[in-house]
Amino acid sequence: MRVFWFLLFALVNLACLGLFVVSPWLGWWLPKNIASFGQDVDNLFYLILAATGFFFVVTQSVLALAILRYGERPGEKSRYTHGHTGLEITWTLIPLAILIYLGFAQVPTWAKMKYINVESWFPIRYSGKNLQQDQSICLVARQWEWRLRYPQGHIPADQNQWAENGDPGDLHAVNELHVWKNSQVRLHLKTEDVIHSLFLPNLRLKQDALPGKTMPVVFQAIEANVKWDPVAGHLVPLGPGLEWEMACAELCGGQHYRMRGRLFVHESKQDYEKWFAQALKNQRLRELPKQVAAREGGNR
Amino acid sequence: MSLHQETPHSPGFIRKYIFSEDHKTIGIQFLFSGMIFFGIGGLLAMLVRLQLAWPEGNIPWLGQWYPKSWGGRMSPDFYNMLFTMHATVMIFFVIIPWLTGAFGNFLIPLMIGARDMAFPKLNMLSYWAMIPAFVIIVASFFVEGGGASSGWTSYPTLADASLQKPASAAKPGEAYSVLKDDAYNSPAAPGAGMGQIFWLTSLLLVGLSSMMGSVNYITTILNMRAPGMSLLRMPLTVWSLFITAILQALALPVLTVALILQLLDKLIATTFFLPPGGISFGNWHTVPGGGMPLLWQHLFWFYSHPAVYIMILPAMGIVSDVITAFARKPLFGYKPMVYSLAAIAALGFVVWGHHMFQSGMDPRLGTGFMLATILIAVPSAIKTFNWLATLWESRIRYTAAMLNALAFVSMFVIGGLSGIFMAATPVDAYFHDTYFIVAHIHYVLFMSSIFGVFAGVLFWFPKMFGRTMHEGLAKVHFALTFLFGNLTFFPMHILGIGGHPRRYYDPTIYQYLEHLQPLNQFMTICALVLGAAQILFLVNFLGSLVFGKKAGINPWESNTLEWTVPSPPPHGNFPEPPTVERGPYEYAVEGPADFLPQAKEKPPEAGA
Amino acid sequence: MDEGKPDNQFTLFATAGILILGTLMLPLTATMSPSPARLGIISGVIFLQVILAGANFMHLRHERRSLWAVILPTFILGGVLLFALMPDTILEWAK
Amino acid sequence: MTTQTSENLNLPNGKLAMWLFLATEVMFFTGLLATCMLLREAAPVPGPGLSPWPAHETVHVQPWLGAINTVLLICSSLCVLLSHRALLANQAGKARRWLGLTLLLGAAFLGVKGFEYAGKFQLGLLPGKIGESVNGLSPQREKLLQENGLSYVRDVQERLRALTATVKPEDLKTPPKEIQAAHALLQLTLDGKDEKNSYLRPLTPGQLGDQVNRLNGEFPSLHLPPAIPNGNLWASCYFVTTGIHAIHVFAGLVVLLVLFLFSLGRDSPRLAGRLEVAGLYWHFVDLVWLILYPIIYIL
Repeated sequence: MRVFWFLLFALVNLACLGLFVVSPWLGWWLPKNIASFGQDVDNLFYLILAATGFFFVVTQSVLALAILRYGERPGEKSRYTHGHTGLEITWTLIPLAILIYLGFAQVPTWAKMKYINVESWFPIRYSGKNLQQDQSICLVARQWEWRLRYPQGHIPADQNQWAENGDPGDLHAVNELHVWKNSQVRLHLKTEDVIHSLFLPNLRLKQDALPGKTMPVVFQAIEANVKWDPVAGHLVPLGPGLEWEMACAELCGGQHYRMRGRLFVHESKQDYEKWFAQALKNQRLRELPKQVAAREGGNR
Repeated sequence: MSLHQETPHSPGFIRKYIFSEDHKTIGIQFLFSGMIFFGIGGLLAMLVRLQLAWPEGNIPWLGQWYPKSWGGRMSPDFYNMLFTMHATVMIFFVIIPWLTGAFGNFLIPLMIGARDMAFPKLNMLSYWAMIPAFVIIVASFFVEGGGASSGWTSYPTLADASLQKPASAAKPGEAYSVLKDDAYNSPAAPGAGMGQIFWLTSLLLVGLSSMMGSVNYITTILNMRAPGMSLLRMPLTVWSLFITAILQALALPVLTVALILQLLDKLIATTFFLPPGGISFGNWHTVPGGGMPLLWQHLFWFYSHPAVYIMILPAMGIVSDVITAFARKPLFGYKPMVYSLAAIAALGFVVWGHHMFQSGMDPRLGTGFMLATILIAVPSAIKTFNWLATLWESRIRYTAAMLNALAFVSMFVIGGLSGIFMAATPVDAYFHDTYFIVAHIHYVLFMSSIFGVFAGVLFWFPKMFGRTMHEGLAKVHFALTFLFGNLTFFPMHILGIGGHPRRYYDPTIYQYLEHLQPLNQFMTICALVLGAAQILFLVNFLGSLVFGKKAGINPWESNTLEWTVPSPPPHGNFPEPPTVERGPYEYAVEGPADFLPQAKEKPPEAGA
Repeated sequence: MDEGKPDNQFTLFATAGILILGTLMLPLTATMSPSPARLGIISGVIFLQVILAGANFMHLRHERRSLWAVILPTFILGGVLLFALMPDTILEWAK
Repeated sequence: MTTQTSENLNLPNGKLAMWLFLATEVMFFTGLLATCMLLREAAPVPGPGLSPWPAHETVHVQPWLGAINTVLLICSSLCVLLSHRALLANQAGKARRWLGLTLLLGAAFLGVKGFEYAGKFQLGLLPGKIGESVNGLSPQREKLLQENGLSYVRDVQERLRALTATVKPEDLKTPPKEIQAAHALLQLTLDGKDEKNSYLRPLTPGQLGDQVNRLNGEFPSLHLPPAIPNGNLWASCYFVTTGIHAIHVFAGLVVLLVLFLFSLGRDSPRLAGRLEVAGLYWHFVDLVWLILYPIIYIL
């Protein structure tokens, strides 16, 4: 039975390890990264994966080997020992060093993602960063959709004021987030009802929207997936499988799973502007009958 | 007070088995009620898995049971209720009652050589406070709107919003405008109405029970130890339960505050978790609030993070005792083990923010919480290395209890290591609320804690009932659980890496998740087998109560004090207080027997 | 019980102290407008009162030192909780 | 009480357990008070120059009531202490008298509390029921709160109508000043449809709130429902903190009452131990009040 238990422990853990090895080849892996800080995030992931993978292999092998080698034998006793101070210190200090390194390695990327600037490493100090900004978008989550508002001219004069009240000339959209390649985007993330969480897997981005607050979200997409077709007058995908999605990651009620949005990264600012003009025109056409009706309806 | 228990103590059936003040009976009561809820929680999990694997399919025989209006498939709100209640039941009604309620009650007095708990009546009350909690949580499935469906974390404002009439809409004579027919329905979700109120009430009662239990445990351990049983001679099980009790005593009140505030928000329209501008669901608006939704998360995790350790530390203690007993070797590094338990507990208090990295919490705070969290891996690593070192050069007896304990070590490694991904703030931005965290929590709470529980039950079953469980059946159960547990939960890591969000009713509507669906189906099939395998344990447990082989006083040749009294121990445990002479892990010693019990041997047998 | 002899003089002194401090707060509200200084004074008064009440009524003056092991962690944890809640409530990163 | 060995703490079980329970209570009240204080600090400023937290006069908080309660509780604590000391000195009758006095003082504390609560209920100063529309909100927010604001307007209108209705039509030329003011304000709230003498642009709820608060200051006898920025949050904090404390006081009273009844029966050293433990709890409740009183009544 000893060998059976060894095999059970060894093979199951080997299978676990194997799954991590084969998954990338089967496509069960991180979705394509298109964020400027995405590579950093992925690298940190691989760094932790390497460290944890090493300790996984070491500990599980020792355990499996112990199961195999140290079965009960008649007339033999275990080694009588209560511990070893040197060993204890070693296996305290080595993980400690590795973990502290892992911890501090995260700090710059985190600062980059959350729109803060690291001033010094120890003690860690941050300061608000004056972001070079190309685009400002207001994203209001509600049960169960994403409502987006794009300002004319890409950046409003007073961002907070605009995020709160909006302008009459804003372009409204539902579930469709449009940015252009390499533009520094700042989202003003809000919610009307419950907590939602903006999750863009390709951008390695997640941020909860808190009721009563406006969360700043910054990102830069470094790859495009649509271009403007001037002949047809609409967007066309740049290739198959380049559908980038937007999900809600915080339980927000019954249809939580259906808060599916899409991310369109235009090839260039010009493309984006063409799309913007077209969309704004369509919006005005849609709104016109409503405005007329409102005017003729008289006092309220 | 005479210490000799000469008077025959024969209370009636009710006093002996139902309103018992005996710590052993209370422990067994916790064990049994936990088992019932383990069944309920498991069934809920099976339904969750079925939905995930075939989100659009009509599952033939299941479909007929659903209401007609659902059209033969589960409704999304019902699905939300399933995973909410699965987590709630498993955490608050299975693992915590099992680990602290069952093992804590049964083992603490026996292992420290006390006649009973410090406060037997309080102990009885701590179980009887659970009974209304059980009733209420079960009843909540059947109230209007169904059980709570806001996740076991119950974040406002999803859980918090209730249908209150706007301020001053009440007519002058009307005391409470909220007390209307539709008052408790929530605009956010059906389950966030009455179901949520039941949920909150039930958890308040669980908290009350845990508070009484923990005060009792700490007092007992500090004050009732047998002569010679110094703190550093206590078995690790007692140490871990001691530290768990401290965690509970200090963290639980904060959860109680949060629960009370949310309950009041729902009942009398206070506005603690409602943002200043109020919120609106379509045409329906709340009153202006002034509170903060984020505050709930802080208060909740201030308890619920330490609660994660409450749910694993006792298992660590149990496993340490089981491993030493069957490895026939002293525990490697007793003091480091104790100190690392304490370190985990102490650090556990200052890391709750790692659940909130993406919640809108100040990201500067996030860095602090990240560093503290990552440090927790150090004592966890120390524990793992010490277990491995204990096994090294030992002589292992492959009993079912030992195998479960070994599985604990193996699985705790996986659960611990995967935690580091979530502790790292940037990586967590991707992994937060994906299946990676689901994998992590199941490796820690199911694959570790439950294996610890199995090990403990197998190990102390003889002491509890005077019979041993069937070894063969237990081993088959172990092999199946270990294999299919891994097959079920390990692929969840891969789902998480693929970006599969948790709590999704139907992931297939996302293109980037479509190719992961086969994995989901594979996991569901394994989960069904895993669930079925637990029936073996139940059969073994119940069967062994009646047909099990009779066990002697010390069937495992173990050292600790509980193995010096008859199985099951009589009322009052020890005929006279034992005197403790040495630490609990004196195995592989010189002499004919390879173990040296803690207690001083009684004079008559001294010559033997 | 190993507490010291009941000390009636200290008891009366402590009670009177708490009562005087408590009533002193009334004119304080009437005269001072809200300011950090007032907050400081009030916190100081609370602190003094709590110390007096703890030392006298709850016998902490006579009690064994080991009891502090029970109480001290709660103070530390309470401080941690308060400190960690502050950035989100008062400092407001998002603005 | 079994303290068995020298390894153990030299504290009786009951006392140790009570201290542990008090440790959980410290955490409980820390969480509760921290929540309320931080929410108060974080409360949004309703307008330029306005205080985010309602003034004592606005919400009818009377510091002197709190002061009376402080005195009552401190004295009751003293009584428990003296009762315990009398028991230790084997003066059962004296102990009983002190204990009885404690009960009376505690009950008086609850009485004062009840008086305060009754006032709040009368004035409708209850969570979720306070008009809270104020100027300084963005139009978006104002719109969001429209329903709530309008119901506040209705409330004020109702009260104004009731006030002006008491005046007979022939007296309308020379009514008291406050009725004139009320009548004028009523007109300002009406839109063109209801009445003849009205404005086409009625006051927004926020503006009305300002007017009401001004009028209340000028003529306190009008008793118009005031607009209180963050009033609901204030009411939530007030009732939860003082309410939970009052429940603790009540529980303490029950325990002391049981001990009092015990003391009528027989006198034993066990009673002294129990009274000490119960006293610890009572002193703790007292101590919480010492912190609560400044937070609610002074700050």
